[in-house]
Amino acid sequence: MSFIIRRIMFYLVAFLVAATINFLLPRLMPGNPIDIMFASAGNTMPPEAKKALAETFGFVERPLIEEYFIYLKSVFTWDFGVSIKKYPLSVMDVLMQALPWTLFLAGTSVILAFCIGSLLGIYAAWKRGSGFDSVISPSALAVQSVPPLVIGIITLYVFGLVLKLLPTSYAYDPSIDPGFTWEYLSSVGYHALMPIGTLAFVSIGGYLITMRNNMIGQLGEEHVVMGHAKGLTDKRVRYNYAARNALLPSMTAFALSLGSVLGGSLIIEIVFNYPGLGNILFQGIIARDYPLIQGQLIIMTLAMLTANLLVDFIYIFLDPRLRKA
Amino acid sequence: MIKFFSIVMRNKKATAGMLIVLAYIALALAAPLITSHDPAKRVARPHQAPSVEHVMGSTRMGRDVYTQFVWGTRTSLMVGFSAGLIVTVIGTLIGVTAGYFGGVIDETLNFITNIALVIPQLPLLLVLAAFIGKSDPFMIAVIIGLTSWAWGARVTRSQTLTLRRREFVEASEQIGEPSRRIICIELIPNLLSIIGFNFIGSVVYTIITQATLEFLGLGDPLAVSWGNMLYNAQTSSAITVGAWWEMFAPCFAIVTIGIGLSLLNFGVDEISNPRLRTLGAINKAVKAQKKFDQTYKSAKGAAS
Amino acid sequence: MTDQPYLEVKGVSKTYTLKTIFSGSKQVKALQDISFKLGRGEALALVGESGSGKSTCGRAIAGMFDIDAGDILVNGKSITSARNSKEKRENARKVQMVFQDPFASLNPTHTVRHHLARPLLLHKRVPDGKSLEQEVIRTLEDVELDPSVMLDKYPHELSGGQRQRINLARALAVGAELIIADEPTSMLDVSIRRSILNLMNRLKKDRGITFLYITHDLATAHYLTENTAVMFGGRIVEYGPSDAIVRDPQHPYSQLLLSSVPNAHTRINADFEHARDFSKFADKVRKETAESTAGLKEIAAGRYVRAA
Amino acid sequence: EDVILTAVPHQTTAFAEVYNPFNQTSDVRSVRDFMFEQLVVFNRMQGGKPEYRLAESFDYSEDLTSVTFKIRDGVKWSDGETLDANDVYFTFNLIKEHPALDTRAIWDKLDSVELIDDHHVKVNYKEASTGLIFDVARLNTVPEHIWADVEDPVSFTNPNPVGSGPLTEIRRFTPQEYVQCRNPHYFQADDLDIDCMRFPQIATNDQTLTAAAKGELDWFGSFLPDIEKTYVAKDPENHKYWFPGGSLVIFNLNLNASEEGNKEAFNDVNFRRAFSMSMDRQAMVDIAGYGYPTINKYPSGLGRGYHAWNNPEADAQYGQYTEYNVEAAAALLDGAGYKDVDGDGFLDTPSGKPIQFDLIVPNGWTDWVNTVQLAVEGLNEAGINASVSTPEAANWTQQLLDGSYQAAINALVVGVTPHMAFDTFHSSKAMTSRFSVTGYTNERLDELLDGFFKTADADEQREIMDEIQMILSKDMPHIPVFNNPYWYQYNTARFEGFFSAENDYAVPTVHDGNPERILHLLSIKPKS
Amino acid sequence: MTQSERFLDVKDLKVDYMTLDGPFRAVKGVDLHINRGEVLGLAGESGCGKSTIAYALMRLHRPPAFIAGGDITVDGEDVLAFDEETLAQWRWSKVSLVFQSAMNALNPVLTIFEQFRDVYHRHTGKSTAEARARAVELMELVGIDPVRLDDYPHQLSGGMRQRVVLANALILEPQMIIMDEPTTALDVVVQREILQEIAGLQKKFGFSILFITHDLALMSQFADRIAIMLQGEIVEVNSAHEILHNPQHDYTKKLWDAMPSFEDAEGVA
Ligand SMILES: Nc1ncnc2c1ncn2[C@@H]1O[C@H](COP(=O)(O)OP(=O)(O)OP(=O)(O)O)[C@@H](O)[C@H]1O
Ligand SMILES: Nc1ncnc2c1ncn2[C@@H]1O[C@H](COP(=O)(O)OP(=O)(O)OP(=O)(O)O)[C@@H](O)[C@H]1O
Ligand SMILES: [Mg+2]
Ligand SMILES: [Mg+2]
Repeated sequence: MSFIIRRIMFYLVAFLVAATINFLLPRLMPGNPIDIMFASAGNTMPPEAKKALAETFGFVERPLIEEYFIYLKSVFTWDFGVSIKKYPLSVMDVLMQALPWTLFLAGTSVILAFCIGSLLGIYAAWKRGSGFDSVISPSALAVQSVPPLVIGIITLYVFGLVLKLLPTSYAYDPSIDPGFTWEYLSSVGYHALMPIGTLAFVSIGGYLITMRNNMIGQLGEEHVVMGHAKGLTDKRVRYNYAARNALLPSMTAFALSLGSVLGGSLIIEIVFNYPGLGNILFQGIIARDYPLIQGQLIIMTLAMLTANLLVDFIYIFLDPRLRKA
Repeated sequence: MIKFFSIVMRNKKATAGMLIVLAYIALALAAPLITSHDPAKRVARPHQAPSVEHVMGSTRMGRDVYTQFVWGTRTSLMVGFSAGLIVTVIGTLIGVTAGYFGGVIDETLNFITNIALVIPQLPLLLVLAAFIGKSDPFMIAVIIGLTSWAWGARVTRSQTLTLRRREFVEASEQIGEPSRRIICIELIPNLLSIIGFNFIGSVVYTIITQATLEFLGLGDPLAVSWGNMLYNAQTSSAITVGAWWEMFAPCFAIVTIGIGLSLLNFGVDEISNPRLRTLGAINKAVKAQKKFDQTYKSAKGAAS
Repeated sequence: MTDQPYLEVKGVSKTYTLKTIFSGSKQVKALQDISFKLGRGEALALVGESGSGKSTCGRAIAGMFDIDAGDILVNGKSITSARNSKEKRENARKVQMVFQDPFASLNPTHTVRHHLARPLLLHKRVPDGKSLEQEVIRTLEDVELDPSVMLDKYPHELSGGQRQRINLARALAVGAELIIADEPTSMLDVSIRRSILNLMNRLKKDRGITFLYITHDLATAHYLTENTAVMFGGRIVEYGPSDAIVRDPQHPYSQLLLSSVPNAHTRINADFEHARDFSKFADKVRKETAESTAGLKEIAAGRYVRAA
Repeated sequence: EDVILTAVPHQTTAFAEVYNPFNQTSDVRSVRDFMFEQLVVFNRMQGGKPEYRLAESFDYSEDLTSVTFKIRDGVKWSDGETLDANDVYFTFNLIKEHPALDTRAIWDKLDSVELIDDHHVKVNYKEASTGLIFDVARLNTVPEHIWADVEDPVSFTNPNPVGSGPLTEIRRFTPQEYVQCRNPHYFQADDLDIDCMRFPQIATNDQTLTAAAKGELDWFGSFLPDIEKTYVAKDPENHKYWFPGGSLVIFNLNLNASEEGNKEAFNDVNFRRAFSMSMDRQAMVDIAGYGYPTINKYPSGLGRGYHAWNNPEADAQYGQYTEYNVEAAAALLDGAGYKDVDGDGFLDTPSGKPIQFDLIVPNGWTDWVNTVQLAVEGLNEAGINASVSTPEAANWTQQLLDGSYQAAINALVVGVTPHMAFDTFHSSKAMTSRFSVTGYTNERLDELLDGFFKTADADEQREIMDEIQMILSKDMPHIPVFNNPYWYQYNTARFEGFFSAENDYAVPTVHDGNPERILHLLSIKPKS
Repeated sequence: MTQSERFLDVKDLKVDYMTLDGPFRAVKGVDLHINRGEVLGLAGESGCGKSTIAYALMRLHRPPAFIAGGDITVDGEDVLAFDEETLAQWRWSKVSLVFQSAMNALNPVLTIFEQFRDVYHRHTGKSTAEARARAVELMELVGIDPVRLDDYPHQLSGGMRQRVVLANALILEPQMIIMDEPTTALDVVVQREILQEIAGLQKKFGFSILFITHDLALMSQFADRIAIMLQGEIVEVNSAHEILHNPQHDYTKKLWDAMPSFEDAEGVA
């Protein structure tokens, strides 16, 4: 079996397994979504109406296996049913509304973090042992071990509430109509500044450290010394000889975090009231919106798998050794 | 143990990290001795600023922040270390087994690991924590432990694979050592730094994640923990009403323990990874070379 | 040669399948129909170009993987015939491997004592703890190391030569009767190579240990072994008494190999054209040897050559 | 220049367009009342005074088994069509056909609806009631000429809403904000001084506070910590709030508790009284509730909002049991034979069984969790072995409903009269909803509760209510602690005419579920 | 021998490695010279400091190594006095280096041609087409089909890679090539092929070679003069013939002794 076929098999099975876990999770846990829906509202909804509603949401008593197949079918037809929280909107509608924001927010910040972190890492390794290195590397580490939550709260407080420099909420100024106008786009950028900054900030450290360590490894390699011996400029040796090779392991981390992008910004979205998937998921969890949670986990898993696929291809692209056996 | 400390002391970062971690461990152990209040009881007026009586002030509910901070250390360390232990044990077991036996066992375990890696972690944790309901700190530790081993397993596996190709493993097989012994006696000691790395990393991750879950209100609100301190500070809008100390204490705690553990890890990595080990020497050598170049040039300049 | 050879390799083949990214799989024929015999207390050298399957052959005999075809008999018994784990262990005991890299073959986290005590314990060659200690000391003395300073040292505290001696000692501790030495000196400093070779030679002569000596170096092969097999591309191209092969190689590849061994007394030919010619010639020999499928032919008593 | 009022009736992470007034979960919470009006609003602050909306009046039949609504003349839908009794009739039948739309389950108690003529609809009850009208009149009438063609009214999103309320036109809609503007054909246009309402998306209390402190919100209701400091102080002239008492917070002791000792204790009125006396209600209000709730020391749980109904006799006889007094509680228990038999430091029942229970409170309902913690402090002090347990809200509901809980904090929805809250003790209601889970029944009480709406005579009702209060005060089947606040804050920088403690005309909240908010909207005027 | 004939002149070179316990002197004051067109062999056992010298000559030593003293003169120029840019320009155009293992000396992610081109660009500034022409010329010179230029290193065999490195070292026609165990990883047949190639090229272009190996036999086949190194010091320098036939230092004798030759045979006839 060739590598590609094996990988594809892996992705398929992984997807199925994830989908199955997804299916079982809510069913194994206590709590009925319809009850939750009205529990906090203090609403006096009678059992009849609840039952009628339950049927609308597809909560019909059926044998588990039958339900499983219906579920599988829905997964493969991209029909996750109706959201409970956002009824009567379909899960897909709800998710698609939030998806672009999360992609934008988390995607931008991951890419930013990766670029900045890697560049700093390359430089720290190049100047290893120097003042720059011995300040930046432990700091990177420190930043990496601070929860995004704390940084989020602090930035929100400092820049949003005390200095009042940046908006503390929304993806854009609500009074502006979305469209391809400068006003709208700049507002989107302005509102994304703080969440993106925070998200990028917390993950720079990881990339920096990985890159630095890989790079230090590479710098000891003979082809790098040969690059120097050939009289190439430092820049060329640094990037084309050392960093290019050191990048490979970092790429894995990068692609994997691209994969977890859809869930990774959850905390930040909540803190900054950003209308992304994470926020939706959290609300969904609180409201026991099973269809929504399931749809979302599936999409996240899929993103993760796609990212893995991406890693495979990036590797093949960046490392000629893998192109042919 | 003594050896470990002496290794750690060789590296400034590791030493700093070690000191922080030890300080927290001491705090956790001495909690009953160094606090005089009940962390879960009202002992002051709401939102009292730090004073002699309440060195870190009081919470909105009138609890002593300092006492909560100290007792929270217990919870956080307990959660962190137990989850770290679970993660490390599972990860090491799976990683070593897969790496050592290879073949179908490896394919199977590796497959499971890869699946565990692609299932989004934080969301899964959130869902589990929410669904399990009353998620006291220990429960959270178990959930995190059971869902976060994959990364460690993968790293351990790849390291085992490298080790497995080392001839001393083959030599042990040759003399007829049983697999169990090869794994425990020959392989594991060589994996200690990776295992340690995995353990400390998991502890940091767990402490952060637990705090996050609790902050989101998915923990047990009765537990005295840093995450709940954050949560309570958040629900009482402590910062907005000017009671910064209620928010500051847990933030400070989480950040410093995180930094402490990471520094320790970083330092241990520098020590155990030969490529990183010599960084101090490198810096000195660079300086020495610069000095030589200068004297050389000035000597030549003077000569010509 | 005694009547019953200690080791008999009969038509052994091994093919590795490499998995590739895009296309299907690729097959490497590491061993093709290898046969030879080796008497007790004798030594056989496996020489040949890099990648010709020497190590694979050694590992096959050490039972480190299953062969695709053929049979390997140790002391007249097939190594695959073991029915239970006890027999298997007994088989494994008799054949031990000493690896090329003396550092990598010792566990950096354990002392010399551990490395020697384990095999002794495993094969129950000691009745109690005290005699274990004595046995460990004896083994160390066998390889000419001073037990009083060696026992509690870690591998990184030893020199390359000392490490390689420990490796040999371990094989002895197990009770090996056949030692497969895969380039045991190639990682050692030149000045200590000789002493390891001498040690092996003594073990062979005094203890009757059988050696399969895998090497690049024809001179050391000649020094240590009675017989030499020249390998190319997974096959034996020539087999016979070491001396005869060194003095009068028959197969073109053997000739090429021998003519390439650096000789301090002849200056290298610095003629550019000559270099090109040699290269062309070497390519030709390699190509022809690779393409040929002929079997071994006995051309003199105990001398076999494959038709070119 | 339009007059735009900014309000936050609901916290959400994103708006999605749903203008179906029967939808209970939509994030667009300005559909009911503002887009679709009700027949009659009963003003709770005015003792249930009817405020006629789409109906101009209603009349009971002699035997109180049917009521006839006269629909206001000249009301038009926002598309210019006439609204008349046909639409009302249509709507009643619509929710009959689709029980999922009948969110107040009125068709359980209705027999039929008759269309008398274009202006009259007659609703026939299954049995006599003067209370059912509170639910029936809340019907949000929808236009027949539109809804008759809707295939599935349950999942209908009503994308182009045609309504009867003051604000029917959606001028702008984004997930982060929408603006709902004037109905060109509004029947009460003269009283409406607001052109549009703007609804910004806000997800948390914190964000509400941020926006409110900046003065961006005119009418909202949210828990704001230390409101004087965080909100009022930002603009003391204009930033104001008023927290009238709302739903009744109580402790439920399960009279059918599975643990023998607990059951014995809970069924002993002395124990319940001691429990009540261990409640530091003031601390609960001040600390757990930031001073916002209204303390409830009525032994019957009546609450200050219904003080007009109060029976002073009940206070005089049983008032002592709602005073915080741990020593008295301990003494009471001691006198009733509660002793620490097993030496665990806590009291056991007179028959020697251990008392030990968790007070369950939904996780995340912070003020309640804190309340329960305070309750436990008092109980422990009185020698009662109680502790806190915080299951998920769903689990909490579940435990209440299946009776597996021992003791719980709970809240009772209050209605136009105190009857609604007290009616949870009606034996027919036992264990049917999470509000009626104590397991206490009393035949006399049933009679009284039934009789209350069988009469339209105020004096008679008053008498009934007096006796109800006496029974509940004496037996104390639940332990009231405070009334949750109605969350209501406002900003007078741009508008005036807000309801307030001085101008307490009606329940002032902007939240969906408060029918009186229409009255409030009509009274708000831009500042001149 | 006149001064001008000396292409490379090293005086009292000291190279230290900084360790955590302070500096460790790996090269302890070495004096060495190579004449124009001469092959100097440097032999000695593993760890005696051969590579350290090789790197130091081109100032390629990297921390923790540092030059602690001495003089290096190449073609009359003081190498230790160069500034960074001059040094970079000087490297490869005057002196190039063939590494211990060609396997690792080529950048795995660049094609063979790209590795020719970047050095050619850097030093001559000439166009890609010219670089191509030069690369083709060199590939032919070392006997590899120029179509392999667009391959990646891993697609070539070990011997081919070693030749590519050699070709690379020749690209700027340097006057000296330092070869640090250029054939250690190869089998004897390939080793001989490469060595003859080098010898041929050296004869053709007349550059000097510093040839490092621990194989004395190999060295005496090829070097004009041989220096024997022991623990950071040069213990004996002499013509190849003298070293072979008349070794002076004990250590040199021991080295010869350590190599069994065919004459040593004790095997059974
Ligand atoms: N585990 C393996 N998987 C796939 N191919 C292998 C494996 N081991 C060896 N080979 C291949 O089998 C062939 C013979 O390898 P072997 O190691 O036996 O050669 P060798 O003669 O010992 O070479 P050297 O002198 O370099 O040690 C080579 O082409 C090698 O690439
Ligand atoms: N990075 C380093 N840090 C400390 N010491 C080093 C370092 N690199 C080399 N050394 C020491 O410097 C000495 C000389 O090393 P060098 O690599 O020059 O030896 P060599 O003669 O080239 O050996 P080989 O034949 O194995 O290549 C050795 O003793 C070695 O231990
Ligand atoms: Mg080999
Ligand atoms: Mg070297």
